[in-house]
Amino acid sequence: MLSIDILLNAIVTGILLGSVYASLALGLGITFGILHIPNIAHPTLVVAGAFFVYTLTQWGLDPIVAAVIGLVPFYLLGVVLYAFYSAVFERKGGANVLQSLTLFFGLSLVIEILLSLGFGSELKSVSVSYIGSSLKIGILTVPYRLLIPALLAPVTIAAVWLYLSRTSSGTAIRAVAHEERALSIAGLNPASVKRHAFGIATATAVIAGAALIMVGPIEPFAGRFQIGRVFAIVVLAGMGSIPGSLVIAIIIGIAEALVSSYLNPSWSPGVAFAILLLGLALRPQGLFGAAR
Amino acid sequence: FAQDKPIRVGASVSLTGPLASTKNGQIGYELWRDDVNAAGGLLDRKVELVIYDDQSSAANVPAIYSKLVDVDACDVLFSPYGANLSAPVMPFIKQRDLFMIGMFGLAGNDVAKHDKFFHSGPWGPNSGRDWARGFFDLAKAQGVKKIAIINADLEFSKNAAKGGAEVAKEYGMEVVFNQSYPPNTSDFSSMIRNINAGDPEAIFIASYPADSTAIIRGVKEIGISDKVKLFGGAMIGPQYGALLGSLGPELNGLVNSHTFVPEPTMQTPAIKSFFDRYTPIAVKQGVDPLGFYIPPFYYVAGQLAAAAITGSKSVDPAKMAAFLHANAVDTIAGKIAFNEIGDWKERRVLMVQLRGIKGNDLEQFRNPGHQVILDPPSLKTGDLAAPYNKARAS
Amino acid sequence: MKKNSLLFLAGVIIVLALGFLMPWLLRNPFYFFAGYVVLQYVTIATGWNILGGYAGYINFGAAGFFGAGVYLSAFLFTTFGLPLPLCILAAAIVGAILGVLMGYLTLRIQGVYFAIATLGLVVVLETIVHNISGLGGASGMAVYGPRPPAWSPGPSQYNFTVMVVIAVASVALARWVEISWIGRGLRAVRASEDAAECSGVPTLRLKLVACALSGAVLAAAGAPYPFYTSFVEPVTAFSLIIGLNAIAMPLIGGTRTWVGPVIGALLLASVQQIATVTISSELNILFVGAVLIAFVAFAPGGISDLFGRNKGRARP
Amino acid sequence: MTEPVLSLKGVEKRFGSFRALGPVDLDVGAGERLGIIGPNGSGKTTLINCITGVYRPDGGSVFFEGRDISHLQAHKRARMGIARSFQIPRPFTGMTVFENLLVPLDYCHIEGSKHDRASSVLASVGLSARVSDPSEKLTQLELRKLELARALVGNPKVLIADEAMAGLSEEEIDEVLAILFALNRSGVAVIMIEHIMHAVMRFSERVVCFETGRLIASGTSSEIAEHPLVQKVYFGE
Amino acid sequence: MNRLIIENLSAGYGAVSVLRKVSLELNESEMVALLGMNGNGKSTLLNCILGFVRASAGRIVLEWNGKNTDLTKLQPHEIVRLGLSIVPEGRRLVPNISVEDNLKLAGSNPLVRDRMKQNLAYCFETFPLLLERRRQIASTMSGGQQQLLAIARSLMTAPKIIIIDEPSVGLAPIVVRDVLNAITQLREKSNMTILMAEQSFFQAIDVSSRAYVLAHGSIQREFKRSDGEIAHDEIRRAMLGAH
Ligand SMILES: Nc1ncnc2c1ncn2[C@@H]1O[C@H](COP(=O)(O)OP(=O)(O)OP(=O)(O)O)[C@@H](O)[C@H]1O
Ligand SMILES: Nc1ncnc2c1ncn2[C@@H]1O[C@H](COP(=O)(O)OP(=O)(O)OP(=O)(O)O)[C@@H](O)[C@H]1O
Ligand SMILES: [Mg+2]
Ligand SMILES: [Mg+2]
Repeated sequence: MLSIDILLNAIVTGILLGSVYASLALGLGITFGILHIPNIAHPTLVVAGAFFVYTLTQWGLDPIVAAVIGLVPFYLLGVVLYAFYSAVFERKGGANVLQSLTLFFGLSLVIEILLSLGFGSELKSVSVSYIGSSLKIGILTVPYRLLIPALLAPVTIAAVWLYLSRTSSGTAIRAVAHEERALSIAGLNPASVKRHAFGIATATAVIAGAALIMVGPIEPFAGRFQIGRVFAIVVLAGMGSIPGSLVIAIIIGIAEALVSSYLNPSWSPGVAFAILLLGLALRPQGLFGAAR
Repeated sequence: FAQDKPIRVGASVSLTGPLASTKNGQIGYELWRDDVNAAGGLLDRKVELVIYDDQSSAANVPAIYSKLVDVDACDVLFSPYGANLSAPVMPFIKQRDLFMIGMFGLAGNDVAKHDKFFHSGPWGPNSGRDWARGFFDLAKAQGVKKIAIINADLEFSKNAAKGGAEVAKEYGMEVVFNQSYPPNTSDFSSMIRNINAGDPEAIFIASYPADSTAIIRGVKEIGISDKVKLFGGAMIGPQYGALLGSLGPELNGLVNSHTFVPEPTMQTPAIKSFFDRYTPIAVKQGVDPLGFYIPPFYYVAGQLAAAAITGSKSVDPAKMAAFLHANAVDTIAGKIAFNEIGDWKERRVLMVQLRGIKGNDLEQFRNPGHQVILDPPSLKTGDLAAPYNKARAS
Repeated sequence: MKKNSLLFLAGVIIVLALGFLMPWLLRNPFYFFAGYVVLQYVTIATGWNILGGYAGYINFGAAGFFGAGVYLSAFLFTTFGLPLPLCILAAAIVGAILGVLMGYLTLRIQGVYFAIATLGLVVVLETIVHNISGLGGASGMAVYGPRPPAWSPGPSQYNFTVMVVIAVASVALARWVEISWIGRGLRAVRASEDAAECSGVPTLRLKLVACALSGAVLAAAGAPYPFYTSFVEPVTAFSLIIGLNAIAMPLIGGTRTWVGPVIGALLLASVQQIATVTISSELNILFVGAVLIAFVAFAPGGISDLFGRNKGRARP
Repeated sequence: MTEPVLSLKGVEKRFGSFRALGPVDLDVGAGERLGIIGPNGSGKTTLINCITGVYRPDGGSVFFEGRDISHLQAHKRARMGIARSFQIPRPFTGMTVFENLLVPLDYCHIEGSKHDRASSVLASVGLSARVSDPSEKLTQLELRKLELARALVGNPKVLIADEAMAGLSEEEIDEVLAILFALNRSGVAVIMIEHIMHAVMRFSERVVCFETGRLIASGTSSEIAEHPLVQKVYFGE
Repeated sequence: MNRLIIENLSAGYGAVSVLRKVSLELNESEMVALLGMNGNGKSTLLNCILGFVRASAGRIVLEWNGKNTDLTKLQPHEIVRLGLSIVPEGRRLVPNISVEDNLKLAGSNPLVRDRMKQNLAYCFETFPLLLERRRQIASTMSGGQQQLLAIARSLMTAPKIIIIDEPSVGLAPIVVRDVLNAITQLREKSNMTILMAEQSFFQAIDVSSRAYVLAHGSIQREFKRSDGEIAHDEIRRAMLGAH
C-alpha cells in the first residue's frame, strides 16, 4: 500500500485541507492573535457564514460570489459584535481572558441556536457544477470540491496580510492590542480601529464559511469541532503571524492526511494537538512568532 | 374523561446538539398523541406528553428520566434516540422495573435484558450483528468474495461494521480493508484510494450524514473499480430529505439500509395519512419534509404503548409488558411481535437501492421506483442493478 | 483567621452530615440525580480554580482530566472490581500525574499558550480512548455499578453522598491552598513571575504543584460519573461543555477565593438543571447563553465580588 | 576591599546578535556600597538580571560567597541572599502590602515570627500606615518603598536597587537613601543603580560606570566625577 | 491671542479627588513648567487636557485662530487632531513594532498623513539615534531610548501644543541635557507651545518662561521669569504646599 501515488495524493490532499483550515483560522488570527480577544465564537461565525452562503446559493449564486457579497454584512456584524463586546467591558476598563471567553461562549450558544431555529438542524450543502469532479494531473486526482476552497485561503490570507503589514491602518490594528493610548496619541480612535479589525476578522468568516460548505455539508453546531484546531493553528503560528498560520495549517493538514493514509484515520484528530504540544514544548513562542 | 388524571408519557429528545437532526421524531409522538386523544384517549384518560431536551448528551439523561418518573410521574417512557443516549437509562428502568419503548437504540437491551423494554425500530433479534445482514445476503447472491468495510468512529456505525465483518466471515468473504475514521472527517480521497488498492467487490459503509455526503462525493471524484457490485450498506443520511435533496442524482446506484420507503409493498392508507399530516408540520418547523426514516417509528412507539395500555387495561408495567410479549400489535409499520428482550421477532430492516433520481427535487422520493426494496424478500419490489458504476450512471 | 477556620470546619461538618442524612429525609430520587450534577460541577469549578483562579493559568482542558478520571474509574471497576473510594483515589493520583506532565510540557510558556495547549490534552486523550477497544472505543462501555452500601437507600442517593464528600474535600483543599503559603506564592506568580522568582518563590515548582492539585480534583470529580450514568462514552466524558463550564462557573462566582467557584457552580449548574427540565426546547440553551452574557456584562468580578471585600486574607 | 560577596567573571549577555552586556568582571565586597551609573541602554539592568538569575548569561560566571551560582535559578539565588527591587515596581497585585512581604518570608526560610519581621520592615520604610491596604492603591513613592521592603524582608546579604529613586522628589530621595544607609549599616552590601547623580555620589563608596555593556571606569565618587571618559560619555561635558 | 485656558478644573479617580479647581493658561509659543512633588496630580492634569482622564468640573478651552473649543467633552484622538500632543508618563509606545513604525503610526491620522515624509525626516534629524535604530523593536530599547522615541513621536502629529510629562525620568544626565535642548529648540525653531511637568525642577525652570507649582491638587503659585531670577528655595517651599 505504500505506493507513490497514495503518498503524493495524501500530501496534496493534506495541503488542500490545511489551506481550508487556514481559512477557518484567519479571523481568529486577527481577533485572538492580534487583538488578544479569545473569540471562541469564531468557528460558529464561520458556520453562520456558511449558512449565509448556503442561502444565496439557493437563489442560484455561486458560493464564491455569495461569499464576496457576504463580506459587507459580515463586516458589519463584526463591528456590531465588537461594539457590544466593548460596551460590556467599557466600565471595567478592559476584559480579562476569562471574561471574554465566557462572553464569547455565551454568544456562540446564542448564534448556534438562532441558526438552528432559522435553518433547522439538518445538514445543508451547496451543489455547484464543479463539485463532484476532479482535476487529474498524472497520478494526482485533485477534487475541485477541495481545490477551489483551498485556493480561497492563500488569496484571502495574502490580502489580509498585505493590508496589515503595508498600510497604516494595518499598523494601527497591530498596535492597538498592545498600547491603546499610543493610538489616541496618534489622533486615531482606538475603539474604531478595534471595531474595524473585528469587522475584518468577521468578514473573513464568510469566506471560510464558503470554503467549509463547499468541502462538505454543515449543520448549526458544526463549529464546535473546529475550535481546537483553529486555536492550535493560531497559537502554533505564533499569535498574529498571518502567513505563519497558513504554513502551520498546511503542516497539520499534511500530517493528518498521512496519518489517515498510513496509520488509521481514527488517530488523526490527535495529530493537530500532538503537533501543538510538541511545537509548544520545543518553541514556546510559536513557530513564526518573535520572542516575547 | 376530563375528571381522570391524564396518562403521562415521558421522553427526552435531542432538540439541540449534534443529534438535533433526529428531533423530527417528536412530530411522530405528537401526531400519535393527537390521534389517541381525538379518539377518546386511553382507558378514558387523556394522553399527555412530557418531553425534555437532552442536548444530545448522555450526561443529561439520568436526571431527565428521574424527573420524568419521580416528579412528573409518567406512566410510560420512551427512550432517548440511539444506543449511546439510551444506555444511561437502562439500569435505571431495570432497577425501578419500568416500562419503556426504545427508540432506535441498536441492541439496546442486549446487556440489561430488561423484560419491560420494547424496540419500536425494526432491527429484529440479534440486531447488533444482523441488522445489516440484508446487504451481505445480496452480496452473497452476487458471488462477492472480497469486501471492504469502513465506518465512522461512532457507536451506531461501529456496531454495524462489527456485525458486518462477522457476517462477512460467516459467508466466507474476505475483508480486504477494514478501517474506522473519526467523526467529521471531511475528506475521504485517501481512504478511497486505499480501498481501491484492496480491489474489493463490495463496499460496506457505516457512516453518519456529513461523512455519507463526503464519501459519495469522494467516490465520484476519485473513481472506483468496475468490479464493485454493491456500495453502501449502513449510511445514515441518504434516508433524510436534506441529503436526498442535496446529493440528488449522485445517489443513484447506492444500496443502503432504511426503515420505511413509499414502495407499493409498504404503502398503506394509515402510513400515507401519517405522512400527509407530518409534512406540513415538518415544513413549518424546518425539519426534514420527507421524514421516512425516524418519525413513523416514533408514531409506532406511541401505538405500542397504546396497545399495551388498552390491551392490559392498566398502566402497570408488568401487565403492559406481559401484553406486548403475548400479542402482536398492528401499527402503521405493520404487524409487530416481540421476543423476550423486546426485539421484533422478525428483522424488517430494508435494503433499498436508489435509482432513477433526476435533479434535486424532493417530491420525486415520495413516488415508488426511486428507492427500490431489494431485501427482505417479503417486501421486495425490484432486483439489484449491478455493478455499482453501471447502476450509478443509469 | 482562627475563627474563620473554625467556622469553615463547622460548615464542612454540617454539609457532610446533610450529605449522609438527606437521602433518608428526602424520598424523591430526582433531587439526588440533579444534585449530583450540581455537586460534580462544584468540584470541577473548585479544581479548575486552583490553577486558573489562584495562579492565573487558564485551563481549557478540564474535560481532559475529568474524562481521564471517568475512564480510569470505569476501567478499574469493570476489570478489577475496585470499590468506588479506591477508584476515586486512583483517579486523583492519575489526575495529579497528568497535571504534572501537562505542566512540564507547557508551563514554561506564558499563560495564553498554556491555555491553548490544554485544549490539546482533551483531544489527545479522547483520541486515545477512541482507539482502545478495551475501553469500548466510540461505542462506549456499560458500567453496572455496585450495590450501594446499607447506609444509603439507593444508588442515586449513594452517588450523591459520594459526590458530597468529594466536593467538600475539594473545597477544603482549595481553601487550604488559598490561605497557605502555596496560595500566596501562586498569587505572587500571577502578579509578576519575575518578581516572585526574585522573592525566592520557586515559580515552576509551585505551578506544578497547582497543576497536580487541580488535576487531581478534576479527575476525582469524574471518578463516580460512570456509576451515575452506568455508561461511559468519549463524547460526553470529554465534552466541551465541561471545559467551558469549568471556566464559566468560577468566573460567575469570582476567582479569587474558594467561595467564588462554589457559588458560581451552585448557581449556574442549578440554572442549567432547572432549565433542562422546564424550558424544554432550544430556548433552554439560548437562555444559558444569555445568562452567561448577562453575568459577564453586569457582574464582571463575579458574585463574590459583589458582596464586600475578600475574606480570609492575612492581616496583621 | 573586604572579601567579595559577589563576584562576576567575564559575564556576557547577547540579544540576538546584539551584545547588551560584557564581558564584565566585577567584585562586590561584603557590606560595600556600590553605585552603578551609565548612559541609557548601557546594560545596567541587564547586568542585574544576570546576577539575580532572571537572564541566563551567554558567557562567564557569577560567584556568590565563593560559590558558582551561574546555573542556579533565580529563586535559589534569592534564598541565598541576593535581593533586588525592580526598575518598574512590580507589586504582587491582589494582595495587601503586608501579604506582599509574607511572600519572601514564606519562601526564604527566615527564622522567627514572620509577622514581627514583616511589621518591623514595613515600619522601617515608613509603610506602617498602609499594611492592610491592597497594593494596587499605593502611590508611586509607596510602591518604591514596597519594592525595597519586599527585597529587605528576606534578610539579604546583597541588595540591588534598580533606579529605586527615579521619579521621586528630593525629600523622598532622602527618605529612600536613609533606608538604604540603615540597611548597609547592618552589614548588607547595597548595589545602587541610579541616574540621579547626587544620590549616587552621596551614597556610594565606589562607583562604576558602564558604557555599551562594558565597565569603563571604577573609583570613588569624586574620582568618577572627574574621570574624563565618564564625563565624556555620561555627563557629556 | 492663541492660547489654552484651564478654568476651575477638578478631576479624580472614582471617589478620590486629585485636582481641585485648578486654573492656568498657556500662550502660543510659550514654554511653561508644571512643578510638583510626586503624586500631586501633575500627570492627572496633563491627562485631563488630553481627555484620558475626565474632568468632574471646570473647563479646558482651546482658543486658536479665533475658534474656541471646549476640550472636556472630546475624545483623546479628537483633541490630538485639534493640534495637541503628549509625551505621556510611562511613554506608552507600541512595544511590538519598530521604532519607525511607531513614528509612522503617529503620523498616520487623516489630518497629517500627507506630510508623513517631512515629519519623519524632522524626527530623525532631531534624534539621530532613532535613525540608527529605526528597525529595532521598540520594547527592546533601553528606558532612555524609549523616552526619546516618545518625544519624537509626539512631533509626528505636527502639534501646536506639546504636553510633556516628566521627560527626564530615568534618563542619564547627558541625555537629559540633549532632551531639554531638543525641547527648547522645538519651541524656538518651530514656534511650538510647550507645557512640561517636572519635579526635578532645576533644569526645567532654566528653559521655561513661566512655572506653575501644583501641590495638594491645586495651583499654589505661579513664577514668571520676567519677575527676575527665581529662587530655588521659594519653589521648593511652594512644592511642599507652603504659601
Ligand atoms: N488610575 C488611577 N486610579 C486611581 N488613582 C490614581 C490613578 N492615577 C493616579 N492616581 C492617584 O492620583 C494622585 C495623583 O497622581 P498623578 O499621577 O497625577 O501625580 P503626579 O504628580 O504626576 O506624580 P508622579 O510624580 O508620580 O508622576 C496620586 O495619589 C495617585 O495615586
Ligand atoms: N529583551 C531584550 N531584547 C533585545 N534587546 C534588549 C533586551 N533587553 C535589553 N536590550 C537592549 O540591551 C541594552 C541594555 O539595556 P538595559 O536595560 O540593560 O540598559 P540600562 O543600562 O538599564 O538602561 P536604562 O538606564 O535606560 O534603564 C539596550 O540597548 C536594550 O535596547
Ligand atoms: Mg535599566
Ligand atoms: Mg506623573
